[in-house]
This record gives sequence, C-alpha cells and structure tokens, in this order.
Amino acid sequence: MNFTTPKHCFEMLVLKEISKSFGGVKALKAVNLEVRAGEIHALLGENGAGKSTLMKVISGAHKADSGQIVIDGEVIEHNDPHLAKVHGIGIIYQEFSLIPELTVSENIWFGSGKKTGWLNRKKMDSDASALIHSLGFAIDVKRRVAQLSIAQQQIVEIAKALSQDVKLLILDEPSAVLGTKEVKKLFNLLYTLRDQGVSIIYISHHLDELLELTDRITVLKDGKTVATLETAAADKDKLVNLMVGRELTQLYPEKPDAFPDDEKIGIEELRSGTSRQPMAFDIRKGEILGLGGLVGAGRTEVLESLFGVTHRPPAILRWQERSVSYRSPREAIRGGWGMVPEDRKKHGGILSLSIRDNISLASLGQVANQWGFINHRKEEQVVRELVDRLRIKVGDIHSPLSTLSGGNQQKVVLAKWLNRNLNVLLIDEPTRGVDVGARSEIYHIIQQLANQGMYIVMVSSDMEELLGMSDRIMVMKNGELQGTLDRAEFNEEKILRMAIGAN
Amino acid sequence: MKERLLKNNTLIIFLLLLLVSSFTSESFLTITNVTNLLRQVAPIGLISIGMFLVILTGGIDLSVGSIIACVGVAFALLSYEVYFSAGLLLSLLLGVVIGAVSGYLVAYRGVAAFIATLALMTIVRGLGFLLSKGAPVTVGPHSSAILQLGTGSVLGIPLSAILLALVFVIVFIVLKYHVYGRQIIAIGSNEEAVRLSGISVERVKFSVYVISGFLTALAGLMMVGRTGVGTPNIGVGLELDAIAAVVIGGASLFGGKGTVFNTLLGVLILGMIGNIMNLLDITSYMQQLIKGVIIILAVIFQKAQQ
Amino acid sequence: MKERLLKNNTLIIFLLLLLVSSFTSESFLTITNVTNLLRQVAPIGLISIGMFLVILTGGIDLSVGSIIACVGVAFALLSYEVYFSAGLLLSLLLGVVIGAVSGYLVAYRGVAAFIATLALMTIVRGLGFLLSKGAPVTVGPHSSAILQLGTGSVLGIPLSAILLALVFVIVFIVLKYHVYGRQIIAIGSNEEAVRLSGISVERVKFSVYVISGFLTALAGLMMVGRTGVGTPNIGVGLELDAIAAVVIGGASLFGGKGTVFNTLLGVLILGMIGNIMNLLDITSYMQQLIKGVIIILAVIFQKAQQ
Amino acid sequence: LPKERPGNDDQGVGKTDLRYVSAADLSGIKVGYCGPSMIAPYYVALETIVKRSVQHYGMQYYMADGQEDVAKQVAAIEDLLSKGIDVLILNPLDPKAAVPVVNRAVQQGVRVFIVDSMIDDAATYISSVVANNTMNGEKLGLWLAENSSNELKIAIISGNQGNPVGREKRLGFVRGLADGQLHKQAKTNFSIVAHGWGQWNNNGGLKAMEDILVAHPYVNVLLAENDAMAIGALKTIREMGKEQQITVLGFDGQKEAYELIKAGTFAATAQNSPKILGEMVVQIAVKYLNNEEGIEKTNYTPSVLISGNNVDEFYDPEALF
Ligand SMILES: Nc1ncnc2c1ncn2[C@@H]1O[C@H](COP(=O)(O)OP(=O)(O)OP(=O)(O)O)[C@@H](O)[C@H]1O
Ligand SMILES: Nc1ncnc2c1ncn2[C@@H]1O[C@H](COP(=O)(O)OP(=O)(O)OP(=O)(O)O)[C@@H](O)[C@H]1O
Ligand SMILES: [Mg+2]
Ligand SMILES: [Mg+2]
Repeated sequence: MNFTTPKHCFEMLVLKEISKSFGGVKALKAVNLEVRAGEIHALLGENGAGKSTLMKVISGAHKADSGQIVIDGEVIEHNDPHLAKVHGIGIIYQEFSLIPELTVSENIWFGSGKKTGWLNRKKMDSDASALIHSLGFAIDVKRRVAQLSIAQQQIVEIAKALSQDVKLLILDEPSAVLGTKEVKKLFNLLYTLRDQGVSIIYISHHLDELLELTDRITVLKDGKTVATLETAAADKDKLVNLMVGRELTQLYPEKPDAFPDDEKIGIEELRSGTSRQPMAFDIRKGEILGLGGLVGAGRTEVLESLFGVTHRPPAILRWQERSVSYRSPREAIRGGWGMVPEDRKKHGGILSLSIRDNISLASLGQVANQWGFINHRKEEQVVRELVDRLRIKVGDIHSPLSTLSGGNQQKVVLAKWLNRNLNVLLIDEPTRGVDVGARSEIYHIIQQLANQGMYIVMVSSDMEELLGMSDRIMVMKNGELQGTLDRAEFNEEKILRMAIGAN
Repeated sequence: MKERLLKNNTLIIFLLLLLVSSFTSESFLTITNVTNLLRQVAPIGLISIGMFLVILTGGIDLSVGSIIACVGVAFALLSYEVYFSAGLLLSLLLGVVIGAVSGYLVAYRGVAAFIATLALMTIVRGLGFLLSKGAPVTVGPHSSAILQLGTGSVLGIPLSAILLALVFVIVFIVLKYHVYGRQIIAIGSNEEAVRLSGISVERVKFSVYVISGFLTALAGLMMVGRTGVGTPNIGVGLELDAIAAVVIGGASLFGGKGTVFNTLLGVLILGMIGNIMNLLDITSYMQQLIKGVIIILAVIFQKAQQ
Repeated sequence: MKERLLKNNTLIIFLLLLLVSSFTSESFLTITNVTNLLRQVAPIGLISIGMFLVILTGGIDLSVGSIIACVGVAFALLSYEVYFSAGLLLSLLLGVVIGAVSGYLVAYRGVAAFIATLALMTIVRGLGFLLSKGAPVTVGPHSSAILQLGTGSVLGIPLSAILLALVFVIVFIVLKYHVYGRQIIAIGSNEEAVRLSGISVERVKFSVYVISGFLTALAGLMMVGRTGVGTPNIGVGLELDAIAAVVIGGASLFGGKGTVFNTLLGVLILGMIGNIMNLLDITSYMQQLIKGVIIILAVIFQKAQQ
Repeated sequence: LPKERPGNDDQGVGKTDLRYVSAADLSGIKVGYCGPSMIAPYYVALETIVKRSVQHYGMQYYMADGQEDVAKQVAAIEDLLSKGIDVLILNPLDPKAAVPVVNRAVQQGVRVFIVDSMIDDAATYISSVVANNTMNGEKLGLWLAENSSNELKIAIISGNQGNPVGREKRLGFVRGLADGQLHKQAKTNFSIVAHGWGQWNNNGGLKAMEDILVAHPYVNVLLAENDAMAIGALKTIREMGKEQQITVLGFDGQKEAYELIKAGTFAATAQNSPKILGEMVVQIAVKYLNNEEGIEKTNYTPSVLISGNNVDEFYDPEALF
C-alpha cells in the first residue's frame, strides 16, 4: 500500500485501513475515517460495532494490528497514551478512567501534568478550579472523586481531557450519564471548541443528539465503515438503515388504552437520602410508571429502598390488604419483585460468568429439585427459551457474558427476571448505552410484561424514552417528589420545569 | 472434553512432573511410595479443598495451620474425657466453630478475610498451646482407633486418601450441580450482582469458612491419626502451602475462577515435588529453593497459555 | 486538621493503648523501656513502610521475613571478604535485587503478588540457609561498626529509630508532594485508568517491590547490628506482622487507601501490645490470644467509625 | 581483612574419634538419617557428623529433613523408607508422634536407632543415644547453688513453645538448684521471676531479655535453654550495664559460648556435643550390624558442665558448633 499525504491536508485526522482483533474477535476490519479540522464528527453504530475500539486505537490505548494513523499529515505510530497526548489528542473513555482515591484536581493533572518531579498542590488546585469554571461548572476540586456523583465525575473527565491544548477531542458516549441541563452546557462547550478549530469525535446512541450537534456522521457496522455523510443530508431513518441494515420498525410499542383492573400497590414512608419528607405514591397494575428528574435527583435511591438494597428504614408497601416492607433484595424477590439495576456491569450482570449462569441466577430454585440440585437440561431449555424470546444474539450460552455487546448484555440482565413469576419489576435506565435496534426490542419486551399485568417502575434520564414508554410520569428533584403527570398531560417542557423546580 | 483436558495446564504440569519423577527415581512408582505419597497429601488435600472454596468467594483462610494443631490437641485431650466418637464429633465441632468465627467476621462484620483469619491464626494457635500447656498430648488408649484414620487402608488404599477422594467428589458435584455451588462461584465474580439477585451473600460467605474449618479439623484428625499425638506446634505455614496448591491449580485469588479438580492436582504437584526431592536426596535448603522456582514456573506457565 | 486527627481511628487506638499501658505498668514509660521499644520496632517499622507502599498498589510482599534473614547472613559473610562499606552496599543491593525479582514477576509477568512473593519467600529463605550452611554467622571484627546501627544512639535516641523517622518523612513527603507518590496511590485505586493516562503501570509496580526489598535489607542490617550475628532462621512470619501493622493503620489490602503515618502507628500499636504484655508477665500463649483479639477489635473499630 | 572465616565448613568438625573397626563389609548398607530441622546450627552439625561417620564405615548415606513439623517428619521418614534404607537413624521432633512410623519401619525390617531426643518406649527401636538433658540441667542447677549465696531472682528464656527438650532442661535445672540449696542451707532461696521465649536464636534472646530487664530489673540469674539465646541476651545485659549483677547460664556448649566463658561474662553451660552424639549412634549401629552383644537400649553421652575452670579443655576454635 502506498499512501502519499499532502502536506497541507484538509483532514486533521486520517485513519487508513485500521484493523484490530482480540484473540479470535475481529473488532475492526480495515476501517477508514477522516476527520476535518474544526468539525464535530459523529460516530454511530450498533453495540459492538467497534466504535470504542477505534477510539482507543487513536488514543494509543490499543495498538492496531495494521493500518495507519495520520495526524495533521504526520504518520504516527504508537501504542502509548502519553504519545497521543503529545500529539494533542484528548479523550473521554466510555468507561470511567478517573482515580477514585485522588482529588478532582489531582485527577485533572494526572498523566497530563509532569511525569516526574514535585507537585505544587496550590497551583494545581487553583488551576483546576479555574478550568472547571471556564467550562461552566462548579466542583470542589479538593474532594476525592469517589465522593462525586456520576455526572460530576463525567465533568471531571471532560476537564481532564481539556487540561492541555487539544487538537482532537474524542468523547465516547459522554451524555449517557449527564442530565439535560449538563448536556446543553456540554454542547455549547463543544461548539466553542469547534469554533477554535478543534476537531471533535462524538459517539452517542442518541440520534437526536447527533443530528443536532454534529457536522458529519460516520456509520460503523461490524468493524467496517459503512458510510460518512453530511449531517444536514441525514435523517433518522437513513441512519438506522445504515446502522442495522434494515428498516426500523416503530421504536416505541403501542400503549394500551385502559387497564383491566384497578389493583394497585401503595407506597408509604419511603425515605431516600436527602429528602426531608417521606414519599408516598401508587403503582398501578399493568402500567409503566416512569420516574423522571435530573441526574442525581434520587430516583435510583427510590428503587433501591423499594427493593431493600439500602440500609435505611425500608418503605412500607400496602398491597392486597397486606402491609409489608423489604429489608433485603432477598425478601423483595421472595415477594415477587425484581430489579434491573442502573449499572449493568457492576450490579446487573456477572461478566465472567456464562450467559446461562447469569440468566438463571435469580431463579435457580425453578430449575433445581427439592434438594437443590440443578437439572442442567431443564436449565438450558429455560435459558434457550428466554434467549429466543428476547432475541439475544449469542453464539453459545456457555460463553461468558463479557463476550456480548452492551445491548445484548442488557437483555441478559432483563432475561434474568423473566424466569420468575414477578409481580413488580423495577428498571433503572433500561437502555443506557444500548443501540437503537436493541432498544426497540427492549421497549417491546417491557411493554409486553406490563400488558401481562406486571407492575413496572422505570427510571430514565432519556426524555424521549420516558415520554414514549410511561403511562404516568413521576418527577423528582433533590430526593423529593415534585408531581405526577398522566399520559394526557405529558409534555417535555413541563417535566423539565418540574425537574429543576421551576414550576 | 478432550480439548479441555489438553488445555488444562495444571494437568500438563502434573503429567510432566509425574513423567520426570518416574524417570529420575526408580523408587518413585513403587507401591510403598505411592501409598506414602497419598497418605502425605491427604490432610493438605482436604485443607486445600476448603481453602479453594474460600478463595472462590474471593476470601482467604490463614487460620488453617492453627486449626490443625488446636483440633489435634483438643482431640487428644478429649480422648481421656469422653468416648471416641464423642471426641471425634467435638473436635470437628471445634473446627466448625473456629471457621464460624472467621466467617462471622468476614461475612457479617466486613473484616477483610486476610486480617480476620490472620488474627484467628494467632488466637487459635495460642489456644492450642494453652490447652496442651505447650506439650504434645498423647491420645488415650480408648481412642486409639483414630490411628486407623492416619494409617489404616482398604484394599491397599490408605483410608485417608479414600476420605479425600470422597470429599473431592462431593465438592465437585456440589459445585457443578448444586445451587449452592453456583452461588459460591457467582459471589467470587461479582458480589453485588449476586446480592441483587436475591441471594444471601453473607450466608454463603459465612458457610465457606465453616466448611474450611470443618475440613481442616478433619485433616487435623488425620494428622493425629498418623502420629497418635496432638501437637500444638504442628502445621505452621500450612496455610501458605494450601494457598499455593490452589493457585497452582489455576484459581484466582480474586475469586470466581478455578476448579476443584485442578486444586487437587495442585496438591499432588506440591506433594510430588517434596516427595521426589526427598527421594533424590536433595538437601532441605535446596528443596526450598527448587520448590519456589517450580511454583513460579508453574504459575507463569498457567498464564502463558491463557 | 484537628477534625482529621479526631477522625483518625488508628490514632485513637494508639492513644488508648498508650494510656492503658502507662497505667498498668510503671516500667512502661521509663526511658529504658521506651528506648527498647523504639529499637524493637525500628526494623519492623521500615519493613512495614515498604509493605505499605506495596499494598498501596494493591500488591503484597510475603518475602520480607526471608530477606531480613538472607541479607543478615550475606552481610556477615561479606564482612570477612570486603570492607565494611562495600559489605553494607552489597547487602542492600541484595535486598534490591530480590525485590526486583518479585517486582519483575508481578509487574511484567502478571504473576499474582501473593504467589510470586510466596515463592520468593521460600527461595530466599533457602538461599540464606545455603549461604550460612544453617548456622548463624558472626560478623567479622572489621565490620563491627554495624553494631552502631543496632545499638548506637544520638542524644539518647536510638540510631535505628532516627533512621526509621527519616524514611518515614521521606515517604510521607513523596506520597503527598511527588508525582511518583500520586502514581502509587492511583495504581491501587484504578490501575486501568493509570495505564490509559500513559503512565507505565509496570514501572511503578516494579519499583515498590524494589523499595520494599531495599527497606527490608536495611532492616536486616539493623537486626545484625543488634546482635552482631547474621542468623538464617530469623524473621519467620514477619511478613504477617508487617501486613497486620499496615491494616491496623487503616489501609485496604485492595490498594489505594491508607497513610504512611497510620502505618507507623500500626507498627507502634503492635510493638506496644507485645511490649506491655511482656512487662505484665503475661504468658506467651495468652499473649498470642490477646494480640489476635486486639487486632480484630482494632479493625472492627476502624470500620465502625467510617 | 582476615581472609578466612574460622571453622564453618565440613573440615571444622574436628578429627573423628571413631575407634570401632567393623569386621563385616557394610558397603551395601543404606543408612537414612532424619533430623528435626536444618535451621539450627546444632542440628546442622549433628547431621554433618552422622553423615561423615556413616561414610567412614563405607555405608551409603541418605537424609531427609523433618522441617520443624512432626507431620513433615513422618513424611520424611516415609520417603526414606521408600528409598529402601536398611538402617534408620532418627532424631525425633516429638517422643510420641514418630512411634507409628518407626514401628512400621521396623516391620519392614529396618533397624532403627534414636539420637539426641528421646522416643517413647512404645517404639521398637534398637538403641538410643541421648544427652541427658535433665542431668545437664541438674548440673547447672547444682553449680549455681554452689556458686551463689544471696537470694536468686531467676529469669528463664525458653526456645519455642511445646518443645520437650527445653522442658527437660529447665525442669532439671530447677531440680538441681533446689537440691543443691537444700544441701547447702537446708532451704531453698530462689524464685523464677520471668519466663520469655527466644526462638532458639540470638535476636530472640536479645528481645526477650530487653522486656524482662525492664519489668524485672532486679534479675540476677539468666538461664537460657540454649547458648545462642544466652549470647543474645548477654548483649542486652551488657547494654544495660548489668554484667556484674547477672549470672548467665546456657545449654549445649556452643563455641561462641566457650569464648564468652573464657572472657568471664558467661558463667557456665552444659555440654551437649553433636559430635559425641553423632559418632556414638553410628558406632552403635555398626556394632549391631556386626552382631555384637551387649548393646544398651539407652546410652547417655557424658554430662559435662563447662565453666571458667575447665573451658580450655573443651574449646576448639575449629569446631563446627
Ligand atoms: N479488550 C477486549 N478484549 C476482547 N474483545 C474486545 C475488547 N474490547 C472490545 N472487544 C470486542 O470488540 C468488539 C467491538 O467493541 P467496542 O467496544 O469497540 O464496541 P462499541 O461499538 O464501542 O460498542 P458500544 O456501543 O456497546 O459501546 C466487540 O465485539 C467487543 O466484544
Ligand atoms: N457516587 C456517589 N457518591 C456520592 N453521592 C452520590 C453518588 N451518586 C449519587 N449521589 C448522590 O445521591 C443522590 C441521589 O442519587 P441517585 O443516583 O439516586 O440519583 P438518580 O436520580 O438516580 O441519578 P442517576 O440518573 O445518576 O441515576 C444525589 O444527591 C446524588 O448527588
Ligand atoms: Mg463503546
Ligand atoms: Mg440513577
């Protein structure tokens, strides 16, 4: 191969025929990508398409098996994140890469600062503080990162990436943990950077975001570039078609008009972290109760206290004339509750365990005899049925969960609960980081469960999802209930106003 | 199946060692020596299986060496007070209780396993000395049947080896076919996810220390059975041998990984190294050196093929 | 600052123990005893500081007890071959080399720290015996200046304690104000993130084992300095004491947490427990028991207030 | 710089005193030796002597180490049996624990001899050679009674917990001392005011003595269960300037202890010579193999107390131990 690169290139970054495999998995198959100076370039693709891998190749976290990276006309060969920094590449990884035990300012300067020598802590702190302010946020830079909320951590990541002059900024799904307000701020920041001539690669599964923010979009599929198009010339259908190779059926399922019976679960005395007032609300049978609010509003905590995860005095549940409260997930599950937690990798799935073991973990009793011995044949049959029902893309149900793409992992975590006869299912951020195709399938499954008469509570930071899926929406702010909206009253602006307390 | 055996590095190491041993010493494959070897590894085998379960959950049990000693002393002392069978049961119970204390601290009080069992190692060792007043205690004549456990054999196979095989089979089956086994493995992989799946993580964690205590007590009785004496200063450093066996068996100290079959191989590998070096008249200083080097090589080999 | 001191449980435990000790034994606060105590804790203090750094990165170093012995023997042997200063340097170099081997295995070969240093513990112990042929080696007359290190004092303060204080201050400053210190803490906290920041995780990990080897060698020389003899069977189980000191100092065995100040307190706490029990004529069996219980209580107390 | 470090190799054992000449050809005989550990100089010296003596008679020598643990010692003996030894020379870690394996060896036709530490009579060994630890202790006790007049405040430093030899030594000492004082003044006039543990080595002795002297500054006698610990403790005593106040007694007769006795800082020790033990046991085994009559079941090495009076007779600068 012979590439001649003109000295004054319009393209700031050119990737030529980049390939990368992990053992037998070919993550990238000769990918080409061109990013212009001063543009925001979107990267789009299904879970497992190879987006993050490609970015890690650029940042030097992975070494490509073959191919070339050209930055400003200069061919660089590296597998060293430090060298990438020298070349002006800043990156925010999909997985957090902060150091919990260090302070905010230490994290910001970690790696980009001096490689050796003594620290001037005062200067570090004041510089870090100024940097965060200049981005439009406020965080105490002397706090340890472990003490911050996830959204704050994401902001620290952004500050860290911008702590030195960058020519190219890569953001791998930065909005997944940010609230609407923060996303707006982030977009403004990115516009400013673009206007200063910085190139930006932006990865997200939210098509709306991409259409609003970016200048061009490159679609990746199965480790190959499918197309690069001007955003102005793109629309959702086109993108989805390029991405999944088929027309997308309706994203959100049909909602039922009415609920057959009027059974409900009454929740009383629910106390979550910061709230002074205990909360009280109802969950209706067969409905999807959406829980909205800004990030950190305390929605996860509501689910956790219902499910007995936290050690606070548990909420009191009134249900079918009985009054119960769960002190542990174990009790909640015995009572017919299930929860799909927010952090799929940490709390939902067990990555090193097989898909089969993951799916049957919460319902081993169903496939075991009275002595507790598991009937492997029965277990596998049950697991296969669920895999088919949820259309989980797996080669072998005995391979570890970690081999699946994000969307499929999410489905596995969901499948875990479908093998029990659940009454109530709590779902926290059901599609965080999940691609559009898989998302639609997950939505249909959830709706189907509701139609079968399950009580469902769904937390979501994705406004569209919240509006599209919920039968009612409860909005929270600072650990307190702001109000409840019926489907007829759904309105994005209204919800936002409630979430920031401006109603 | 075949493929999996070929991929099993522990097995390869084991077979290699077996081959080398058979060629370097003609005494190695004699019936006497094999019987001896089996007798020698039986107690440490039991302990290692218990250790393996603890390590599967991501824990560690440093108290085993002390339990061995304390249980042995207790049995010898009890042999003057109660009937043989009662002595057996009470000694096993002692192991269970010590394991339960470790388990309680680790599972319910959140003390790091390393430090909880380190403290118990000290305490239990002290207890053994206190009970025995520092001197070895000979087993009373009414309980001399214990010698069967150490030296008896059935059809030429040492009783202690048969017991080890039995425990191995039970643990193997439980890990593969029982809900409890599944839970142990899952906890070592991701404790929080297991808790959220409605499994009592505390109870499972607690239980593995109890099992370890029980199996170690059994091993302690075997040791008494070999000598007829309960010795308070026996088994110092044994925990390290057991851990080494588990790790040579390919398990990860972070939990969730490994098989009981390979743990057994790890035990046999370590036992064989010691045995063949004795047969080859390697001085004990040199033995230490070689043993250390072999452990390193084995672990690097484990990693290399992964 | 005040608040942080009040929240420092290790300090509270230390002060409590100090108080109790002063009241229960009138010999405790005598100059002789305090000097003795300082001399006794100085070597283990050095080792614990090295251990602390290793533990900060999420590792562990089980080889320290053996290094102590091997370095002492090597120094004594060298005292007949080379000049005093050359003997000192070569002995320290030996510690560094052993640490480097551990570090290489852990950092560059990915061997679990527990197992790599366990193997080295065996190997180095064997080496010490091989070198000394099992017998203690008296230091030659030309190197008897080493006795200063063990028994000398400046203005009434033992030289060894001054050395410990010096090392403490250096490590304290490096951890707080040097990039290297940040890197050590960061690795224990989130290794992957450090790697992604373009910092050579391997090099940092490697280095802490080297430091641990160096400090342990220094401690080994102190021990020789106390008796004038290099003893191959010294320091058995010392690694557990050092680890216990670090953990009582509130560090986490998973890395990233803890302060060197508290490690030093941990060392003093353990040293004081042993010392006061000796002063109170508690029998050694009872001592073990009590020590274990205090470790557990200390760790539970650590957790309780968090 | 001195080029030679005095006596720490095989030559340093001194000349053999093996006077017995074997009539039978012993070249086909395999002799196995199993000691309690190789981590104490005493045991290392004993092993060296046994090995040299076995080879002196043209027999094949094998050894396996007990590694300080009775279970490991049993395993080591079994490994020796696997090698097909004809004679086992055993230095048991515990009097009872080795009985079953010894009897198994005997059943297999192995001739068993015991050296240094006693084994229980239930073991069907042929003959044993031991130092009389109790007697040695008694001698030290008697000597102390003889050479003291004021009230004795005694500190004892023991080796490791649960060691039977240490127990014999200290109990013998107490017996001898009581007996001696009763003879001399018709009452006893001593108390044991402290008991520490020194792990049989220098550092251990030193550290134990530090705490003892802080808690009991009035101590005027130290008995250490071996010389190494006594020598370590002497460092402390010297540092605290109490050489004049404290009479130091040890066991075994280590070369360094003799030097200190010559210098006058160490009072007395009781000889327990690995050389005599090792040569005696091999000689007895050879006599047995020659079908000699009249071999005693138990043989004691001579108990000798070494103090300033007689140290010159025993001091050998080349000695291994
Ligand atoms: N370190 C690794 N080891 C093995 N396989 C890997 C590794 N990293 C990625 N892969 C595999 O490479 C493929 C591409 O993964 P990648 O993370 O790049 O996808 P992605 O497009 O970022 O997906 P998502 O939208 O879920 O973030 C997947 O099949 C993944 O399982
Ligand atoms: N890791 C953390 N450390 C400290 N405080 C946290 C952390 N995560 C969240 N919080 C705080 O806890 C409270 C509730 O957080 P919670 O995660 O329940 O909110 P949420 O609405 O579910 O947000 P998200 O959308 O991020 O899940 C908030 O005040 C938040 O700032
Ligand atoms: Mg990705
Ligand atoms: Mg949440």
